[in-house]
Amino acid sequence: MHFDLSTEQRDLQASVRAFLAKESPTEAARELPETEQGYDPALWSRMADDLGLHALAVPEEHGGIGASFVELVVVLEEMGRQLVPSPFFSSAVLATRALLRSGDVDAMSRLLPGLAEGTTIGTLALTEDDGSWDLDAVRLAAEPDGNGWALTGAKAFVPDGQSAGLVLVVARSAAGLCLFAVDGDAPGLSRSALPVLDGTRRLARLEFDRTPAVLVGADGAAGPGLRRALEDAAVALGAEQIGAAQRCLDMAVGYAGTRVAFGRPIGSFQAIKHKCADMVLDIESGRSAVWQAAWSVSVDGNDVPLAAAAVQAHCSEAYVRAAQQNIQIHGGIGFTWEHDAHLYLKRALSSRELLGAPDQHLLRIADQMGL
Amino acid sequence: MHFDLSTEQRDLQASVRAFLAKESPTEAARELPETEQGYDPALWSRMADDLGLHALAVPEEHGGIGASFVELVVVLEEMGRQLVPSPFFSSAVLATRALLRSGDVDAMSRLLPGLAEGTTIGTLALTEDDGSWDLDAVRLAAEPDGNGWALTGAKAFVPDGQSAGLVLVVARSAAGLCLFAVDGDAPGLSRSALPVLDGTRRLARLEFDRTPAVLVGADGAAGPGLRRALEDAAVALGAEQIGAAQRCLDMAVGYAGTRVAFGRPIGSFQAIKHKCADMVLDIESGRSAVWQAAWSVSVDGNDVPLAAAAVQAHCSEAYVRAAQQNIQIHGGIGFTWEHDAHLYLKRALSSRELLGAPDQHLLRIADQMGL
Amino acid sequence: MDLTYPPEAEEFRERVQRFLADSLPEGWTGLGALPPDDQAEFQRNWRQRLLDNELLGVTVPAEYGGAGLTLVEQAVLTEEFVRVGVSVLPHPNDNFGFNLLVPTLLQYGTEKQKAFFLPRTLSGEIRWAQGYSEPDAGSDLFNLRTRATVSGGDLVINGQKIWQTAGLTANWLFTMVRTDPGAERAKGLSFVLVPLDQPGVELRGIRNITGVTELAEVFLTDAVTSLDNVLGGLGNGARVALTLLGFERGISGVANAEAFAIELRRLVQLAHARGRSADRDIRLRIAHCQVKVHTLRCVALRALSAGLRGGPPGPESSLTKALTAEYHQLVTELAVEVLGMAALAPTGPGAYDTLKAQPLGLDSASSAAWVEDYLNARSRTIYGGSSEIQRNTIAEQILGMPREPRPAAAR
Amino acid sequence: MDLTYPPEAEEFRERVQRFLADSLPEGWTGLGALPPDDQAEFQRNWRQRLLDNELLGVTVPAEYGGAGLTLVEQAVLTEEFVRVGVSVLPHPNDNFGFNLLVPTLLQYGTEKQKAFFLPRTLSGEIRWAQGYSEPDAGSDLFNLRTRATVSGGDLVINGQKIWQTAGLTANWLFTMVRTDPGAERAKGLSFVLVPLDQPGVELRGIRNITGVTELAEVFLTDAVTSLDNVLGGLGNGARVALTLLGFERGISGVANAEAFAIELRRLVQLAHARGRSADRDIRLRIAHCQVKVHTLRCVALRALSAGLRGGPPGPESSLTKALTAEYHQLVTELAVEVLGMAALAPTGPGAYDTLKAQPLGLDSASSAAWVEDYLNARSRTIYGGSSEIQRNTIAEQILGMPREPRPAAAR
Repeated sequence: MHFDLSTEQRDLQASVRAFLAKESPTEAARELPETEQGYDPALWSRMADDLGLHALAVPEEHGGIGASFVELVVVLEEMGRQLVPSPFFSSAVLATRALLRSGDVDAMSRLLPGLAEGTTIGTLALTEDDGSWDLDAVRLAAEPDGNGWALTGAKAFVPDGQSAGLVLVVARSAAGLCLFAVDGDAPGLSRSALPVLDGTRRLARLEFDRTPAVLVGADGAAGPGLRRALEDAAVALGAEQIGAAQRCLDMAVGYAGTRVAFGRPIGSFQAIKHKCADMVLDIESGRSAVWQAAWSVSVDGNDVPLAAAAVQAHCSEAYVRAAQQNIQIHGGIGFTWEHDAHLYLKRALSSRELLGAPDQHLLRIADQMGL
Repeated sequence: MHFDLSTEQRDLQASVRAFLAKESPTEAARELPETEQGYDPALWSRMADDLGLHALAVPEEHGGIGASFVELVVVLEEMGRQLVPSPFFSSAVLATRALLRSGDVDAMSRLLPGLAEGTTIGTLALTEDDGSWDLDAVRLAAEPDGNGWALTGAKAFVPDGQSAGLVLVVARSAAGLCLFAVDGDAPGLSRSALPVLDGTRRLARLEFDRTPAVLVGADGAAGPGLRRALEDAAVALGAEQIGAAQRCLDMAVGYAGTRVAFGRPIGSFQAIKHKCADMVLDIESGRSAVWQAAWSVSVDGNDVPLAAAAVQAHCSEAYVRAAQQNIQIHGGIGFTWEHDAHLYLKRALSSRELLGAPDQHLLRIADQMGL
Repeated sequence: MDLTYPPEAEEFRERVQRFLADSLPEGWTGLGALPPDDQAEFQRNWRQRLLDNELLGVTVPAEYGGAGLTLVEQAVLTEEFVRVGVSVLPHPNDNFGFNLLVPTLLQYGTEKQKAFFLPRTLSGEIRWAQGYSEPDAGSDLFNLRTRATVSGGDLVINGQKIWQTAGLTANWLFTMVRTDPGAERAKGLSFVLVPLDQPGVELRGIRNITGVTELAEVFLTDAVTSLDNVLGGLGNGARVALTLLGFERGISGVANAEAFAIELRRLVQLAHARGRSADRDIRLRIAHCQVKVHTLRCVALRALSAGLRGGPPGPESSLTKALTAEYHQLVTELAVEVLGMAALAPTGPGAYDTLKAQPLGLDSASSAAWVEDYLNARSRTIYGGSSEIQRNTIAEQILGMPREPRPAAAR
Repeated sequence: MDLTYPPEAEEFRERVQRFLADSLPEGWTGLGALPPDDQAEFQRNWRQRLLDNELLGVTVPAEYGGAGLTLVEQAVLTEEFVRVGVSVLPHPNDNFGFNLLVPTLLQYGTEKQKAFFLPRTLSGEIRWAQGYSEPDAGSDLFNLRTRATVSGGDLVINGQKIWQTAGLTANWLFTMVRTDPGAERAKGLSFVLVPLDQPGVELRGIRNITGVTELAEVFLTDAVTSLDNVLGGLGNGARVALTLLGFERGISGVANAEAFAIELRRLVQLAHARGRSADRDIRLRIAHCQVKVHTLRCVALRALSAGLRGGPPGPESSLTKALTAEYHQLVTELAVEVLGMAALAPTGPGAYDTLKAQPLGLDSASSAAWVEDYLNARSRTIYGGSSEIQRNTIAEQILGMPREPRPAAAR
């Protein structure tokens, strides 16, 4: 039993942290959203080429490094901390895990190497106009078309849907739920960027009009694999959230230690101190749960459905609370555009809804409890 | 516009407070529940004879004093503060208001004078074994029997049901919901005291076996009057709750001002101070809402359904929170049997459920909001 | 106990209702329903119409150009205006002028000050900003560094003020400065009125959390104001400022409650539209908001009633401030949750007001407005005395709990 | 990262499972299902059986009569016992002996102390109570008045200790006393073991919130203990006590999580029985409790894993303490709400344990147990360091936030 990062994982953590602090300062989270692409392609390539982050948790036979899911989670915590505006989550988590869990070895051989190298940006298009992450809510229609398939309908709120070269689309055929690979430039696919609250996470609306698509996995059998992929993603997102919440806490503690009011640093007042202690309770609980779930994913543990839902239910709220309290502790300055605090709050809101709001995860847990 | 107690109402408040502080010290709330009757009949008579409290809000034509509902609420706040173990709420509120709202002048003439004089203890038997305060949940059966009626079934959690001489029973006839007057000693009525969490509020289970009963109001038409009576009672109970919550706050502030830790009175620490400030926010909101609702009841305002439900939704939680925080602020001593704090907590729990838990009142408000 | 308005107030209500019926265009559904581009012009015209009909700043005495009405008539007017979705104070700086400075002027101003400032505040010639905070004095209100020295008949001011809402459209500042550098903290402060249109004053905009330049900071470098513009006398600034904070916190409660009720109806519509209105938890949470609005209205009415009987506002205003601020965070958080994913891609017209609930008429489906309201609500527990400071005030001034001990000198 | 138990621990688990299968009667459904009148006798016999099988206090080294097992084996044993609803520490005083004093003895005790106290704690001859608090020193742990003076080979103790859980069944007390009256606060304290069965000691019961005499206070009037019974040396009491508090807070996390999971299943049954299991708000709140229990288990496992690698427990134990205490308030409040009116007339068997979740087997319909659990849970955020103190510790010791300034002398 060793419930902690290994020495190698600590090294990975330290090197990613140092790299991102230098290469993706929080100004990037403020400036890149104003650009057309919304992320830094040069940084994207360096993350892939120099650090091999995209390939980390991809098996070696598909062009990856073959590290465990725990390593991926270590990286995501650092990305969350630094608020890196990047399609990394969409590509290296959503798309990559959807492929890995599809059971379609052919599709993996074809598509994973590009994702692992970072030459392809992938994403998963699941939610539609109602914003539901429930697989049962998927309506987009898939119909056989010659040797392949054609998709018709719309997806909304697709993370990085505008820039992805590979869109994995969840659709419904006569046989049931299916996963399809669609080229970002496919005919009959029109993509429009949505105005976003959180500029570090681009969203797009995708309209499909008899768009050619390649089936991944068996016709009508995508449900179980997608569910597992979404569980994996829930754990990875939890890591991002905890990293970001930790940064909020660090900012708050730092400010409270230097800001003086009534002749004392405000951090010496219990009202501030106890808020920060509450953040510690939230964050340490969350980090423990994320690590446990990541390990469980890495060994295909039975408790992943509970562990992943618990991670999202907990970390989503923990991060929102931390981001809100960080602003409160900073006072007026924390409410300004120039301060980073609001960037973390907006990301907290977008992360809370991504993959389903906490109540959706809680209801899933209630089902598991026999309620 | 004068949103405050009048000089006369302040005088009433002061005299009731002084009377109860002397005649019903909190030791009574500890000792009387151990007695068979559970209340002090001598005090009961003095409250009626010397102060006229039972008669206060009863119209003069029915043997009362004819003061407004606001005066009754002033008295109840003091009873809550002093935690008086007494069937006052059952008799002077539940039974009295049920009669007053029944529209049955005959029944009022017959029954109100005894309640107003305090020579009869009355109560309202509504809830059954499922504990629901919803009138639709009433199942107890009423059947015509000769010139009168006979009741068969059971009522549970009847406040002071054991000692009441007059039990107003909500039952269901072929025509619908009815109110009946039943003598406490009626044949076919067996009463058993229930073990109680809150010794200051006795509860009983009543079994009716073809028990003779006198119809109050018209057959099947009791619903609207009962709803109004329950709204009145909700406001009165809110006053009790606010009085008791205020006492919890007073105890906590008093203790925090004298208890020293780390070289300072603990009341100088923000953790304690802010808890007390939260109690003030709860209590002042609640008191304002209770007074507003009491005034609205007194003028038959249109907003009574909302105001009464809001009073219960708010004051129930406010009192429970105050009672809990009072224990927390007192530390170890607040957790002992010898300290009064737990008496207030147990009363807070029993008051929260009486007339329906907060969620029931909130759902009623949601209905009114068009939700 | 009598919660009805007096007959003369009800007569006034009828007059207001007639005025509204006469003044508003056919099919009017509230300022919130106007296209955003049309709102500014409507507000300019509306202010003029109010002025022309003696319905602006109604509590200003007649001798200073006002209507000379009472607090209760002001409350009636506010209720009626909020209900149909028009502004009582149409210009962004009117709030600071009429809700904060005017009552303070009436209480502490000299005859000359009142005669000069009141008519010009009414006409809009003078547009006020507040100047409580400094970069190193937010919650610690009296820890001021801005100094003023007497020079002939003038005060010469040096320092910096920050967090002026609507500062960029103001041309006068009411603020506190240290006029006696030897005195400790609250002593030696003076409350002064400073013209902003002078060489010694520089105003810079500050963008807020939504990216809107709604705030400003003021740099004072040998800025000058006449000694005649000291309110309440040299060295009495702390007393004047505390009174003013009391006015800020007490006066708008009833109107807030009315606006919150309108907002809540909008939330009910949103819940229906998002398919959440049958969820028991959402029903409970919205009803809980309704309870909060109801109790807030009761607290505010009680304060209004106390105000009618005279006397300056006391520490009770901390109650309204904390309740209002925290309620608005609660309800906007709930709205964002009801929006779900739709909150992440905001559409529709944005918020018109940044410091309060949006006016009647706003489309409930406008996710942009809900999201901005959520973000703007974060500041409500900070500005004008944070929720932590309000709780200190409640504990120490209402409950008489012991103050924080003075720290011993560092060792 | 590896969350599996090592193979030797899994072997031990099998041994424990065999032992349980052999030891428990046919149809055993947990201690909670035994008629209350039979529980005391069962526990006496059970303790003896554990002792006979070297399954009591398993981490006590073999040379002192224990099984000499590791922390991980203790965790495994605890998990298995909780799962089938039997006690790891059947006597009320065992908790204080084995969870608190034994680890402290092993770290600070002399050979002679260990040889004397460990076997007698195992046998039950010595039954421990803790003595942290005094009437004027609750949260302020080191503000002690109880004094001890050296007299020959003895310490003579005068003072009062309070809040001894199971104090009336104890015959030894571990406690802190002031042995150097000149030294300030934490200095000059010593950690001593005091026999209670002597003329200088008077024990009085204290009834708790449910009316049960579960607590005691101890009056020490020239009470005597040998100087040999000082742990860690004279004047080192504060260090010893802080270590011990760390043990208290860290060790039982995994077992607590397991017990909470059992309790939550009981709550699910209750929700079904009360017709609340389809209410979305109740479903959300119960699931929220499940998330809390899950995260608590993860935090505890991480602490256990750190403990396996050695080193005394640090301030992290404040996390477990606060999380556990506040969770148990949350879940018992929810249970009382689910009970509704039934909570007001409690029936069924009451609580067996006052400081933790009830053992497996308790009837979910027993409203008496739920209500007692709710009431007892009120004390969890008070004893052993209140939630406020835990947050101070977290902020100051984990985050390094500034301490409260020392108050200046009163003026």
